[in-house]
Amino acid sequence: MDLSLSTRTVADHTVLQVGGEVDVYTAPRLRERLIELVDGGARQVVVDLGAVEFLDSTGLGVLVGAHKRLRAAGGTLSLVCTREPLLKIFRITALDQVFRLFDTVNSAVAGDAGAAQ
Amino acid sequence: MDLSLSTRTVADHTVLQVGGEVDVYTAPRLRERLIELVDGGARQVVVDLGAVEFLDSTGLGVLVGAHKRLRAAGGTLSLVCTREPLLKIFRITALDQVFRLFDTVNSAVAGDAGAAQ
Amino acid sequence: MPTVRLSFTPAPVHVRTARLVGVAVARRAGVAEELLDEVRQAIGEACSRAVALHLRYGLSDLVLMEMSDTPEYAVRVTDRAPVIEAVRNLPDADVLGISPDGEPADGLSEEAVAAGMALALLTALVDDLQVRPAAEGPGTEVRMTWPVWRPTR
Amino acid sequence: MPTVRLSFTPAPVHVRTARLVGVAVARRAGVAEELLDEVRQAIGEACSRAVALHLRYGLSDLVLMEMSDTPEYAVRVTDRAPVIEAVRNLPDADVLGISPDGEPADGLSEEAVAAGMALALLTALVDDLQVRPAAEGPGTEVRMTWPVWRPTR
Ligand SMILES: Nc1ncnc2c1ncn2[C@@H]1O[C@H](COP(=O)(O)OP(=O)(O)O)[C@@H](O)[C@H]1O
Ligand SMILES: Nc1ncnc2c1ncn2[C@@H]1O[C@H](COP(=O)(O)OP(=O)(O)O)[C@@H](O)[C@H]1O
Repeated sequence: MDLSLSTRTVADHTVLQVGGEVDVYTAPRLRERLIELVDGGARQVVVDLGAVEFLDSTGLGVLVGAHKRLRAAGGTLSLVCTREPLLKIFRITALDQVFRLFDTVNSAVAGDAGAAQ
Repeated sequence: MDLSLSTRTVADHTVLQVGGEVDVYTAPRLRERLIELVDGGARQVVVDLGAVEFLDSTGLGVLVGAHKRLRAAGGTLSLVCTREPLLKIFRITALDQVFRLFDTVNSAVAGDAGAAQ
Repeated sequence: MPTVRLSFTPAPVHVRTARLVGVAVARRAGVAEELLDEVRQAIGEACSRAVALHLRYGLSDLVLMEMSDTPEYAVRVTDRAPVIEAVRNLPDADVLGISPDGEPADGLSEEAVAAGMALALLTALVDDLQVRPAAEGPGTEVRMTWPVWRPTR
Repeated sequence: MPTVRLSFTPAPVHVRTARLVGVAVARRAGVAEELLDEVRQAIGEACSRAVALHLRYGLSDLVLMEMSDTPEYAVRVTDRAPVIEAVRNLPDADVLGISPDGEPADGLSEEAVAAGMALALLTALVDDLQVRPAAEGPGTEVRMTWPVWRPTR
């Protein structure tokens, strides 16, 4: 239920695996971690939301912020997300047009045509 | 989480298996069922609390009521209970001295020396 | 000032909500995991006692549960029933209704047995239990505290 | 009169308690299981919006969430922030901050983006949403309802 964050490297991508509830209480920790990654030089970032149980607008704001930060630095942010309730939130907020959404970490890393949307 | 009740017969005993939370909200249903059983002629009654997640004083009151009702009718009430948090509640309220507590339905039916206390 | 305050109509179903809230706030306040079963039980007993009193007196007033998490986890449950009842219900051997031969006294109703058990459980489970007249108006408040563990960060 | 009322200090951690309570009361009121995710999300958005407003204005007043279950499940979240803010935050394309090429407007802070998303989610998830000045004093109330299913017994 609480936030879990773990980072690994796959090919030239930094994969941040997120679990639990990303909400007004935990979003600051997600923001911090994403800023650390970009400050540390990560440019191809994949955020794996596969284990996220709840995501609120504060969490969406943090993801949008990371997207902008990476774009400004010449990088990209990709999201991995398959759970229908989460996809619905991206659709409602039109963020499915902003983010590159993938079914799996591998397809996100490959940047291939396997996008969920 | 809600109350579940199911009845079966083992040898000459009526076994009532109780699951979920027995509290001020659900205890009336447990009372009703126990009265039905006694009214229906059951005299050797075993209440299996193995799947009970929570038991409050209202539930204890219902069990004491059933115990008295059965005693008055010449029957017995036995309880099956192994979970430590529940046993603690019986100890605190001194009801471990009132009820016949057993580890398993079989030992309760046998009425043997396998009592938990 | 309480951190979280829950008021509910005196219906048994809402005692479940009170237990849920009381344990969630306790966990977030830093009460040790192994104490949470006792917190759940004690809050359940205090709230079902308050609901039972309101129902007995036909009071539709809300039951109030207040939680604060500094310096320790404190829960206060306030009912609006005449105070005499609360005092009469203070735990003693009679109310517990267990006779010397280990049998529940025959004259007691299930409700009276349950009320005795509730207070036996409260006094046993809560180290720091206070029962006293409510600060304002009729009613009784049951106050309980548990230690919290604060990570040093 | 509300069935259950929850008040909490304007801290992010308590929004989790509010979601928990809101969903538990909804379930017990008879809201369909498949609507509970939406109830959780909408209550979370309404409460985190209220907490954010209190924090921005330095208000220590409690945020109030009231739930009633007759004739339908109704939730009202009341904040105490100046009303002008609430009105400015009503959803429109600008606040949502998505430009025609599908990129979030550059000038917007994360907080502003989140506020826009919160209102987009509320309007999309709640069929019957009302946002209006609080009945008394400063502040805004967000009112949401969901149908309940009552077993015929
Ligand atoms: N149960 C609680 N009730 C009230 N405040 C809490 C509770 N748990 C944590 N806090 C406070 O919330 C703030 C943020 O908590 P923290 O664990 O630092 O989260 P983060 O790492 O996201 O900043 C801290 O000031 C902390 O003391
Ligand atoms: N979520 C709820 N909020 C308020 N009252 C409820 C709720 N759920 C059930 N009730 C009411 O509580 C009473 C008891 O519920 P019921 O399902 O009949 O339990 P029981 O079978 O134990 O009597 C009924 O009047 C019912 O309408």
